[in-house]
Order: sequence, then structure tokens, then C-alpha cells
Amino acid sequence: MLNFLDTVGEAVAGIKDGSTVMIGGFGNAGQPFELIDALLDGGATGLTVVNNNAGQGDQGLALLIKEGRVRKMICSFPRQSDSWHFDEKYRAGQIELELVPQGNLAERIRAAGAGIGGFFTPTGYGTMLAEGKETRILDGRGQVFETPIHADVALIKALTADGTGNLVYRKTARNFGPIMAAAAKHTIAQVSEIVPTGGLDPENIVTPGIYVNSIVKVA
Amino acid sequence: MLNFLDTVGEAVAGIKDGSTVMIGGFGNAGQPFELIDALLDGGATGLTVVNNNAGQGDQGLALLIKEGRVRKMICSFPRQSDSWHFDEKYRAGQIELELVPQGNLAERIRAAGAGIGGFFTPTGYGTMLAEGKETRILDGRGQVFETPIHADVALIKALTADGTGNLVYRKTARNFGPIMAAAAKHTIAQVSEIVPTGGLDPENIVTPGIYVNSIVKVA
Amino acid sequence: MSIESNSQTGTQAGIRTGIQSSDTPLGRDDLARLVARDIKPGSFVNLGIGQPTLVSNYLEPEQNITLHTENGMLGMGPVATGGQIDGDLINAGKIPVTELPGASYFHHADSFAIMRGGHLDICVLGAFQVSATGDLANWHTGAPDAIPAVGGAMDLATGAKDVFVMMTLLTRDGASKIVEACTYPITGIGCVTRVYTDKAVFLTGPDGVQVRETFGCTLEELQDMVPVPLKAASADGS
Amino acid sequence: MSIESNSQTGTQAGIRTGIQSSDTPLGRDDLARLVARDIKPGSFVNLGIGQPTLVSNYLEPEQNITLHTENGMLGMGPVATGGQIDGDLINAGKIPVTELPGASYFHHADSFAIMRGGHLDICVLGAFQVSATGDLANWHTGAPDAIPAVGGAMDLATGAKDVFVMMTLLTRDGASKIVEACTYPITGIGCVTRVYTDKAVFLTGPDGVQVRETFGCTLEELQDMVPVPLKAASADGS
Repeated sequence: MLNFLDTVGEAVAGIKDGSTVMIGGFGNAGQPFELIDALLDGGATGLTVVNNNAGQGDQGLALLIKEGRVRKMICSFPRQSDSWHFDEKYRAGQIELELVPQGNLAERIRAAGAGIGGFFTPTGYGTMLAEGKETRILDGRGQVFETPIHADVALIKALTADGTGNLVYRKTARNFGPIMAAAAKHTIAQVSEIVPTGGLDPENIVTPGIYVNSIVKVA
Repeated sequence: MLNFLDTVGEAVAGIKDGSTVMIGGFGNAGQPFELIDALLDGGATGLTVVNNNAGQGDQGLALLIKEGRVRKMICSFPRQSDSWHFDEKYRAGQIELELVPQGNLAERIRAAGAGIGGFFTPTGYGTMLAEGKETRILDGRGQVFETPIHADVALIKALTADGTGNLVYRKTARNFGPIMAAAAKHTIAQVSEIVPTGGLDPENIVTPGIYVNSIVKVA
Repeated sequence: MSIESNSQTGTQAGIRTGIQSSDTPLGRDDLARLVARDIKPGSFVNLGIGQPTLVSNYLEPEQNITLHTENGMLGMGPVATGGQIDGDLINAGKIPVTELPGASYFHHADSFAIMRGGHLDICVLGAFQVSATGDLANWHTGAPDAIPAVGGAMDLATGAKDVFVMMTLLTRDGASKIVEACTYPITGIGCVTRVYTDKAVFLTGPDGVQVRETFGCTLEELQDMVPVPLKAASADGS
Repeated sequence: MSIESNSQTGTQAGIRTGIQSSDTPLGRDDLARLVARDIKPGSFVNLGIGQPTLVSNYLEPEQNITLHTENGMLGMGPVATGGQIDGDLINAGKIPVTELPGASYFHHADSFAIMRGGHLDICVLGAFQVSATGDLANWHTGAPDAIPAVGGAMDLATGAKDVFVMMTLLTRDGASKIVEACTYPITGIGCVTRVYTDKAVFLTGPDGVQVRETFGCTLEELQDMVPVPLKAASADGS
């Protein structure tokens, strides 16, 4: 069932300790800062977080990591010039890292939403990141077996929602939003605008409302 | 390279005997009748055709089958009340049939375009259509290993193209178009309208021009 | 007799006589009305080709049901008539349909990802046979001269959270379509959760077959027709 | 000295002296100009973070090159400045960029499907090392205290039809980055087809390393720097 909520606090209230939480965004584009702040306020801990990065500067996901709420990161690019909170936790052995090539991260998230039990991809074949994984030659190329990444909750940012929960995004802020919405049991979207049902063109919907559970408008 | 052609005949001129040809459409919606007619006129034979169905009535794909140009059909639903040409060829042993559940057909086509070497799907597990195929239990469910379906050529129908080959479709005529465009080495799109580059909203592109090689406007 | 009165009577009859909720077998429309009534508000539903499409005639607007059609749409409306007919807007049975506000279109891989990914709440299908453990056979008679055609049947069977079957209980020859094990080629293993027939509603699953309600027969009379052990469903077994 | 004059000289020099096309090593911008010139008209190209992004400064409009950025866009334009800057429109290096007419946006799985599916003509990447058979090492130093980060490097390496590497030939310590076998953790096997360095352009692949042109050195001098056998590329080896 779809709920429209008044505050980000209500939106994230059901997130339990130990949950796997997907967080949309690539860098700051599409990162749902307000939902992350609410998650920080809400106190859930022991989280596994799926995001392309591991937080930047002193905001959003970086703060969640700083506060010790994140047990494990699944991401492709944790190390950035301003990823000091992750760096510190990682070097202190206080956070687990599953490093996944970016395209495999995206495809594994997509597989979870699409009900695919696993797939073979050439990305990573013969590298450190395929160590211990099943491989085989397909279409004449070495390929690595990868499995879906499911989540309890997805926190994403979109531009506009309609009354049935359909979403559209804005430019490259779209990035992980659509695939995370499909991969999580419960998807929470923060949007800039809510329009009545019928206010979005059916040809242009990027995330159908079937993938969305909670919507909160953020000014 | 992208070409805009004046006639459907020019568009299909390069299709060789023995090619694997994907043809868009679900029933008549999105079926590129004019391109199929041109393929019929062009004389290419020994084709493997990928389509959801195996032709209806006395038009399009049904005629291609009637004329003996199709060596093999890969489809999910060949038998319909008006699929008499396929029925006759099949009963006479003059056409090969690879029957694929519709969702596996779509996902196998998608896999080809996306560079996935193979995937496991629960669809078909334990049925006749999984006989001889590798299976394993994943996510607690029996799943079947399926491989990508590549093609030499895709013939698809879209609504509008822009000058860079970006495509948008119309309603449920979208069906197989976007995934076939990505899965074929050479994609030919018949469209109702061509607009200048910049005439389609970048947020609403369904098939980016990178997947399109030839465009022909059909009145 | 409408199903509304049936179901009201049914509830009372359930108290009085057990699970017999109608004095007569249900017709196709009454059965469709019953299925429609059982779909929870807010559900996302796919209605298979044939008898299941009748269900859409009995969905109430206040149920807020969203219909999916596997050729690429959520928010499908009623069958199109007259000037509404548009060859680019069809359902999985290739029948022209309409679009409701809030609809969305997507390509075939995205559409079947919705199904295979378990996002549909209910799929309603016809069947040749259903086994005691919920195996479904509905795509192929297995006759040597039959041309096989599967379409989306296997995807629907394996994908939805609940698979409801609608069928007559007996074949024209009087054989039960609920069977110990399917003799027709199966569509999916253990996927059916509920079977709506003219004579009864059955709940199927790993624990065997339970009967929720009967129409025009007692549980004992029903058991005489069906070659698998039946038991009455518990009161909350709906 | 601009690369245009270099390359003209180069053609003549190629006839005169073999493959030496410049009297001096190339600077980063000259190298970027050379890569840009070598990209076939109409190509779809992904430029990696760092030195490869310089290539975009030298692409000519008449080349009709479409740039892909793996965070979800085709038709990326130049870096945004002033009022153009929009936090929702960034490239893979998280730098604000612009949108050209004909652009399209898509989600991450669709974007990497473009790469993994082999639809990009060329990807230009930086590197720590390239092996004689085209193995690439560009994501991880392998140092015990380094925090690994891979991003899209492995997807780009395995996905594009041609992978061009741009790098200095030698490390600061004077060691060749073209090696018999990579000592850094690899990004992809046998994926690099061409290596643009300050001292020479190399063609790599299963048949070993060929030199297309040299800058400020002869083939013999180059061979002294590089620990794998080099041979001059055939005339059509561009």
C-alpha cells in the first residue's frame, strides 16, 4: 500500500536495526539527504548500506557512518578525497566493505527487483574482485557469477510523484533510484513535487507506483 | 553509424540469407508491417525470426512464413486462431520452433543487449520447457539457466525519432522494441515521425540513438 | 441470484451449516464477482486470458485495484469500445483496452520483471488441472499433435505472490480438475494458492487442500467428486 | 607546437624516418588532441576520469562524437560553468557538466548495459600499467593500507569495442608502465587495444606490442625504455 507522509521522520520510522538499506544517489546527485538525516535521527543501527559511494564530507551517508550506524557498506567507490569518515572507520576495522564494480552493483540491484536468481557478467573476470566466485566461459568470454542484492528498504530521491506513486526523476540524479525502488521490500521516495493522479504522462513514467510504498515531499 | 533512408526497401537491403532477425510487436501492436513487407520483397531466406508470436492472418510475419523464408521461429506463442501459415509449416515439418516462456524471451533478449552471458530464472522450472537445461536452487527457489538471444538485425516500429536516432514509442506498441534494438547488431526502425535533434525531451527517451542504425519514415 | 446475496447468505450459512455458502453451483459471472470481492484493496493484479478477465467487470472503484497487462502496462482500464479502440493499446489477449489515470507503459523486459520479481499481489489464471500441492497445468494439453504455445503463463504462475485459479471443478467427462498430481504438462510447481470453481473455493499449498466454501453441495458430496483429501478451512482461512 | 603541425609533420616524417612523428615528447594536451583526432566520426565514447577528460576539449563538432557518462547519460556536453552549474547534472567524476541536443538520460543498470553490451565504440582510460597482451591495471595500487575503490573501471575496461589508454610511458622512477605482465591488480584481461603516451603510441593485443608513432625518440631508443619486444606497426595500423 502507498502512503503519503507529512515528514521524513514518519517515512523512516519503520526502519529496524540490522536492516539492509539501499540509498540512491551518485555522489550528491539524487542522494536523499533529508531521508538520511531522518534515519540518523531515528536511531536505527547495525545497518548494511548499499550506495555507490561511502559518503562525502560531513553530511548524509557520511554522518551515518561517522555515528557508527553502518555495520557494512556495499559500494563501488568508497574512497574519495572527502570520504574521511568512512576511511577512519575502515582503517579502524569498524566497518565491513563489500566492494563491487559499479556496473555489477547496478545489475545485481536490478536482478533483485527483476527476480533473477543470478547472472554471469564479463566485468571483473580475472581480477581480485572475482576471487572465490564461480566463473565460466560464455559467448567466448570469461564471465563471473553474480547474485542479486536485495534490501529491506530503499531511500531514494525523485523529482515528482503522482497520486498513484509513479515517479519521474531529474537528469543524472535518476541514477540508482529506479533499480533500488524495485529491489527493496519497502521503498521510500522523497520528492520535490506531488501532482494529482493523471498529472504525469503514462509514456514518461520512470518508476511505476507498484515499486513505491511511501512518499514524502521535501521542500 | 546512423542512416536515414527514404524507403523500407533500402532499409532492409543488407539483410542476408540465414540471418537472425528480431521483429518487434506483440500481436499487431508495434509490428513493423512495412519493414516485413520489404523483407519479403527483398528475398532473404533461411531466416531465424524472433518474435513473440508466429504471425497472424495473411500479413506481415505470417506471409514471410508462408513463403518459406523462415527456417526457425523463436517465440512464446505461435498458436493462435489465425496462425494458419505457421501451423501448416510446423505440421509439415518445414519450420523449426524454439518455444520460450514470454518473460524468458524478453529477458534473454535484454541479456543480449546488456552483455549478460546467462542468468537464472524461476520461470519454467520443473516444466517441459526446462528439460535439458541447467538448474539450481537460488534464493530458495528452483531456477533455470537461460542464455542471451542475439540477432543480426532487429526490425522495430516506433512513434518518433529525432535526428540522433533517439526513439519514443506509443502505448503498448512499445513492447519488444527497446530490448530488440539493443540486442541486434543492426537495428532498423520504422517511425511515424522524424523530428530535429533536440525535438524529444532527454528525460523521456526510451531507446537512445546508440541502439539505432537505420530509420525510415512510414506514412 | 447475485453473489452479494450469496455471500451474505454464505456468511450466515457458514455459521449454520459449515461451509456451504450457496444452494446452487456458481455461474461464471458469479464466480468472477466472488474473486473480485476477495481481492484486497490496493492490490496489483494480473488477470489471465479467458475466464479471469471477467473479474475486471466486478472490481469496485473503491477497491483501488491496479491491473497489470504483461505486454507492458500498469493501470489498464476496461475493454475499449467504439471510438476508444486503438490498435496500439491492447491487453495480453490482444483485445483493445483503455488507459486509466495513473497508468504507465514499459517494455517487455521491464513488464516481466514486475511479474518475476514478485511485485504483483495476485494473478488470476484459468487451468486444466491443479494438484493437491498447488502445481498448475494450464498451458498445454500434451496431445501429440498439439502445437505448443506458452505465452506468459509460466511467468505469471511463478511470479505473483498469490496465484488464484478460476475453472469449473469437473471436466466435461466429469473428472475432477483438482488432482493428486497433474497429468497434463505443468506450468509451475506449487504456485497455486487458491482455486475458485463453480462448486467450491479451495485453498491449496504444501499442507494439502482446504475447502473455504461450497456452492450447491456439502463437503462430503464435494469429497466424492475430488480424488484428494479435503478438509474444511479454518474460519480465518480466507 | 600544436598537434596539428605535429601530425602533419608526422605524416611526412613517417615517410622520411619511419615512425617518429614528433621531435619532442608530447604534453598532456597534445596527447589529448591526438586521441581526439583518432576517434572516428560518429563514435560513441566514454572518457574516463582524469587525463582522458581532456580529450573532450579537442573533439570537433563535425566529428559528431556522442559522449557517454556511466552515471546515466548520452550526449554529455562540456563542463558547466557559472549559471550552467546544476547539481543534478554531473559526470562520472562528479563534475557539473552540460547537456547537448539529442541527449538522453537513463538509470544505472541501463547505463552499464550500454557499456557491458559492447555498444560503446571507444573508452579512454588512464592506467598504472598495461601488459604486452593488453591487460589493464588502473584501479588499485595493491598497497596493503590502500582503501580499494573500483567504480566503473572494470565495466569500462571489459565493455567498449576499443579501450584506449592515456598515460605517461614512464613512472616517476623511470620504470616503463608497459610491462610484460602487470604487477598491480588488474582491471581487465586483454582489453586494451591502444596506448597513448608522451613518447609513443602503441597498439596492443594478442600479437604483442606494435608502435604506431614515436615522439622525440626513435623506435630503438623506445625499445631501450620498454621491457617487451616492440615492432613498428604496419602502415595501416592506425
